[in-house]
Amino acid sequence: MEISKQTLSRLYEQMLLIRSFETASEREYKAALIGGYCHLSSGQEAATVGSTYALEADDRLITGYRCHGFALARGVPPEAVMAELFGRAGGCAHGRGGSMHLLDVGRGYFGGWGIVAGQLPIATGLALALVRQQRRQCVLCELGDGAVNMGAWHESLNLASVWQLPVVFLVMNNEYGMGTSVERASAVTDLHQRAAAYGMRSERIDGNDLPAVIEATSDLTAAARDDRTPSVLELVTYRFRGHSVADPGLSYRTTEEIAEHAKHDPLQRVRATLVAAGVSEDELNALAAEAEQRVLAAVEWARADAAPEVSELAKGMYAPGSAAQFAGMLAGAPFGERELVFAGGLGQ
Amino acid sequence: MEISKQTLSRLYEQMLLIRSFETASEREYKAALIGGYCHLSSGQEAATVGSTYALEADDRLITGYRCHGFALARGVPPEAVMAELFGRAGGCAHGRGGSMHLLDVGRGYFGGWGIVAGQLPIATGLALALVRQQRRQCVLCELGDGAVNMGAWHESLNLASVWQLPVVFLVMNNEYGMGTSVERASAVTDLHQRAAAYGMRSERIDGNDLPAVIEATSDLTAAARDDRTPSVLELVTYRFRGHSVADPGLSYRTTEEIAEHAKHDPLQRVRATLVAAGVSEDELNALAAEAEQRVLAAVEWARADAAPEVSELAKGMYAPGSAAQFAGMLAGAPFGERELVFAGGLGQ
Amino acid sequence: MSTVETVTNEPSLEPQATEVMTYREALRLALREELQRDEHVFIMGEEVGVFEGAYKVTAGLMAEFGAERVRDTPISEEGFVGAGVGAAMLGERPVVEIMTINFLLVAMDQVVNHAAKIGAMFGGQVRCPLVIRTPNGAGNQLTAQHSQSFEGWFASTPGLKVVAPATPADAKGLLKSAIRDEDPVLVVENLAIYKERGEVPLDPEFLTPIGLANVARRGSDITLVAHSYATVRALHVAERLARDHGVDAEVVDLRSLRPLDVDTVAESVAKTSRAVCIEEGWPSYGVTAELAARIQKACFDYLDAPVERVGMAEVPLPYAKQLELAAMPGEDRIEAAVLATLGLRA
Amino acid sequence: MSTVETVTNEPSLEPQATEVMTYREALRLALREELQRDEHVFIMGEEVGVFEGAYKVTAGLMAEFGAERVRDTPISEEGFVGAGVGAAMLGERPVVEIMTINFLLVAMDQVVNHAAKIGAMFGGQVRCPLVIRTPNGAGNQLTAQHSQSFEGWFASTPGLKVVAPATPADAKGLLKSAIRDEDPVLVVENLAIYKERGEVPLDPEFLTPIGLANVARRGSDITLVAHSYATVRALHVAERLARDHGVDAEVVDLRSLRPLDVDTVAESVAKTSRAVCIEEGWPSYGVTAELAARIQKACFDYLDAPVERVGMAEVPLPYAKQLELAAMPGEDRIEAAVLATLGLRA
Ligand SMILES: Cc1ncc(C[n+]2csc(CCOP(=O)(O)OP(=O)(O)O)c2C)c(N)n1
Ligand SMILES: Cc1ncc(C[n+]2csc(CCOP(=O)(O)OP(=O)(O)O)c2C)c(N)n1
Ligand SMILES: [Mg+2]
Ligand SMILES: [Mg+2]
Repeated sequence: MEISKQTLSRLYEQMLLIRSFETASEREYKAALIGGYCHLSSGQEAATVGSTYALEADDRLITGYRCHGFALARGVPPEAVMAELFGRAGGCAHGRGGSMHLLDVGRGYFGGWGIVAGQLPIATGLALALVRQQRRQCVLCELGDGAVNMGAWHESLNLASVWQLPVVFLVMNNEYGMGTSVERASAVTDLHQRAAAYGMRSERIDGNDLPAVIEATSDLTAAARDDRTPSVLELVTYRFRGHSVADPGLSYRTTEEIAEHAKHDPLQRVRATLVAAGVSEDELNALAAEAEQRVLAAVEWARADAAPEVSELAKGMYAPGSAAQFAGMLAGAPFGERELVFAGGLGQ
Repeated sequence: MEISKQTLSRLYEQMLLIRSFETASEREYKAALIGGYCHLSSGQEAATVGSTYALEADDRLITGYRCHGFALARGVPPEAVMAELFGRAGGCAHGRGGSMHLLDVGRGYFGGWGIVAGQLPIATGLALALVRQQRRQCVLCELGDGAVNMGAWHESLNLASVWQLPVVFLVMNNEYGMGTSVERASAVTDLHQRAAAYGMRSERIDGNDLPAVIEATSDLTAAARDDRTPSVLELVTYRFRGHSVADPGLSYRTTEEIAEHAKHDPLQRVRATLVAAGVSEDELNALAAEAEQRVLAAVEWARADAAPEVSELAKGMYAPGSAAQFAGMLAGAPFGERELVFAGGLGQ
Repeated sequence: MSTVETVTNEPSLEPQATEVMTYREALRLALREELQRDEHVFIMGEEVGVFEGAYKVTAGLMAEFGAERVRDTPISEEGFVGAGVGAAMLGERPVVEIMTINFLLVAMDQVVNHAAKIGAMFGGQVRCPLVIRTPNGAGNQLTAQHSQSFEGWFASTPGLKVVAPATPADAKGLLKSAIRDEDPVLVVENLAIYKERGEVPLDPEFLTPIGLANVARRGSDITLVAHSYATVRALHVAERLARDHGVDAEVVDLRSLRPLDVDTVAESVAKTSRAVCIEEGWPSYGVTAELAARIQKACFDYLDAPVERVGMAEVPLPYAKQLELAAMPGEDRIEAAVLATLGLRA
Repeated sequence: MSTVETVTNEPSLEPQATEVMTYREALRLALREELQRDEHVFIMGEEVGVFEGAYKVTAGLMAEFGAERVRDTPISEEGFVGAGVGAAMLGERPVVEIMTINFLLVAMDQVVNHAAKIGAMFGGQVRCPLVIRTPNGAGNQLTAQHSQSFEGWFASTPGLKVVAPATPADAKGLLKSAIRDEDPVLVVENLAIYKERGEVPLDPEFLTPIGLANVARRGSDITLVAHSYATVRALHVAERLARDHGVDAEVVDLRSLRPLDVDTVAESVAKTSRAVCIEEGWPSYGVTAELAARIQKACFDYLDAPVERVGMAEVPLPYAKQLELAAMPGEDRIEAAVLATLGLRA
């Protein structure tokens, strides 16, 4: 696919932003400013940015827990993402979700989810709602190579196919689910082939080839929008870091393997293309520096942002109109309802 | 496959027995001597008898809830099956299981199960145990065409393939899961093709063709035993009665459709083969009368058999050695432990 | 008396008009009214359309509203409950039928780890107005895998709401409230009540509020607390107690398990000083455990006897009829518990 | 002090010999001893082999026993829990690891509708000696989908047994008892206790009996009832109470939730006349509900105050550290509940 220099340059900026963001996340996690599980996507930038680029503004995106990159690619400000990782009130999930549960409904991003494959049935439901509402839009649903072995994969793909739902299942095949390689987990290792069991269109491509990712995603999302054709797109990529920041990522793969993959760093590939297209090294270095600045600013913003109020512990749990329903729980109610649902939680 | 006249005749007897048994079950259900759900397999006799015939004595069989036929084909005495349907102490599950939960461990029949596809993961576990115990045996796991859309199907087939487990998944495709036709439920209607998603061997054949069923099952069970090759065998058949006795079976299919299928009644087909092989109509009629007598005797036996003692309500729930573990539950314990686990339940 | 199928929602209806119908018909009426009222409402589940529902609750609705609004699904509870979650997040109002509560176990993760989390986990930025309807209960020799009552598990999950109507009127009123609620609501129906009859308001705006228990029978000697079919049993037992023992029992029908209306329960027990809690499921770690815990706390100074509990015998339900009967929380067992709590003999 | 890896099962071992090790090491020791003792024992789960366990409980075991006995699985909890059920039915002794209890929801049907039913549903003709090990708990900002404690649901299921060790010694003793038990047993571990240290008997025949609570601290003023990590909290609070308020609290560590040793709890409360029940999960319809219900029944004439409960705030657990801390049943909240139950002020 022919991608203009301008576009390529803009996507390169996004990739740089993600790489810098992940590097900063790891640093801040180790400094204990970020907690919980923290799954980085360094190495997967081309797949992330390219697939998200193919979406229209009103398309919906839903992902698993390795989602910083997708949120950033979808345009969520790095401040809002970093603030979420810091557990701040200004985080894109108001400090409730953390690294795994980013969200930006306004940008059509329906969340990061933490149960492997749990987002797949939900994705079919989003697609079903689009159909019911007669919108010409589609859903892009990210999942990992490990997730394809969950029952939810099977039920969701069958439903999407039987009902002809506009959803593209994007398998980020980074070769491992935690420490388990695809060969040890899946009977058929060309994962996209499983789509045939549902008569579903599918493709497998090099996920580190940015133009190829854009082209394939554009094709499949267009088919979803125009003909309600669901599909599977397998992007073969690699994660440079461990499964999460807590995992050194070395017990199940060799340093040689990682080094070999680092040679094909998707950032370097795009950079080479831009150089070939006449962009100067200086300009490119400036972009990298800018991305880093952007992330540093986001870290500063997050650091300065307020912590959520403890009085709002139950914020959002039930819809505001629910307070009356809980009136009867006062007598003898343990901590939960009495102090939380009433003292501020529901009202906000 | 060449089946001897003797064998064919014996299998025909089994098919007659099953048909008579199901007819009697329906009658006794309507007379309120059988309760609960009662799923008949009339029309599926060739598939049932042929696949079970291909098993060796030490192979293991596990099925869903439509299991009268499989129990009988595996040699469970009709008395024990009918007594189970009558909820008698002499039933093959001691009156605890009823129609859906027949069992005969001695004959390698590991149960009738009622949650759609719930038996599939268990089947892989039986096969895994065979492997761990270095037995050259296999597991035959029956399921319906509706069951192939459950997540458990996917997880089980992938596991069986990744671990090379000796299990044959026998899909009884009787065209409907309750009132839902295969076309409305499954994106790919040649269900066996889904096996390809796991690199698994598979076949689809006419399940009403007794010799073909025996041949295919023999091939696949042999591959399972000898090479630990798991597989899927889809037997296309039809159920003449409703989903269960409570369902007239007419709201989702026409009487014409049923009549058309009745023309290809597997019993008639085998009978025709036997006639062609020189067996006289009189002999065949005698076999049918015998089967009916056999079932009538089973009904009488079941009717006369004792009801389980209420004092043994909790029989088998926990292993006999467990009584001491429950000693502390006496004080303040509700009905459950105090009256049941102790008063007879555990000891038996 | 006309059947429910003939009900029309003409504005001329008296707001007080009622009709005697079954619990099943009341549920159908609620579904029909809500399908008519709001085009975002749709039904999804196994056999809800062509087959007209395994228990016929949705009979006639596909014919009336079409296969898009009354949507048959493959056997894939996890898949279509999750599809309900996703559709609800985009503003639809899915009403998912699970054939019986036993099958909700395969969809547990979508209900508890997903639907229940959406409000809080994303800081209130997106809601999940999903309804799941499903019957609990036993009594038809359906055996161990098909005779369970898991509603307490869902009631223990913050983020969910759980209602369990015991009468046709509440079946209509609570299902309608659930469909209009902004949060995920589990509506627990019951196999044995489907055929029970009662007066049902015909007003399409008739709603039973979520979170409000109902004093189904006034009395002064003892309080019976129950939900779902156990309420029906409790009311029968109350009549027997009045007739045979001169005991005047109050019956509180919880109607809602989360939120739980402890106030109404406590007020009753403060008056009667004695309570027996009844449920269809196993009492250990069950609904009646929570009730006893709340009552002993709220009414500590009023109780003249420990709170008693009656439920299913703690066994996987056996098939044989006598065994099943012995295991179920029948009226004799309830009556015996009441008399014991009152210090009377049977 | 040697590490657990150096322990050998030589017959020369003093039966009384103990060693200080972590809860995690004690579990590993139990697994190792049982793998050595019985060739039918095998381990199965995600990342238990090459990765050495998400929480490193199985570290070193694949190297020692091979990939057949310490078997990595695809991410398919329903599939491999079910495989454990089937293998157990044929006489194997599978020990299935579920990475955390949150993921057991996708395998719920295999545990509750299958494993739990086998004994009774087939009249005792086949058994299912399956062990499922999994940690519950919160406290590491793992957020709403990863911070839960569902053990009460399993404890409410007839046919299952549920144990929840709070100390390294019981971690060893209960896991070994579970593996040797003929019935399906859920062993609830806890993320926060994995690193706690304690004396562990080295005798390979050391077993903690299932169904027996332990009085972890003797006291006379009030009884704290807990299991799993809540026991650790309760013991800390008991020390604070003694130091700061002169209150002498007894702590009963349940160890087993099904069977539940009500006798030991009741005996303690009959002595102290007051009880506070503590759990890591949500109290509504939770473990402490059952405890309060049992205690009020068993000790009605002894109680000087209502049984109090402390648990997780009833919200899907939020990520931000202060919110998480506020939600958890911390020592301050437990202490406050104890003082209130005693009629004292903090
Ligand atoms: C149902 C479930 N089981 C287990 C886990 C624990 N877990 C979290 S991520 C993960 C690996 C997933 O691998 P993959 O799908 O390849 O995604 P990746 O991490 O490579 O992006 C596992 C096992 C979980 N979150 N949910
Ligand atoms: C998980 C689950 N969902 C729903 C049901 C209710 N149910 C029982 S049988 C059945 C249809 C199964 O059809 P199929 O697999 O084709 O088997 P058949 O009845 O045709 O033999 C359904 C939906 C169930 N038992 N388990
Ligand atoms: Mg991966
Ligand atoms: Mg079928």
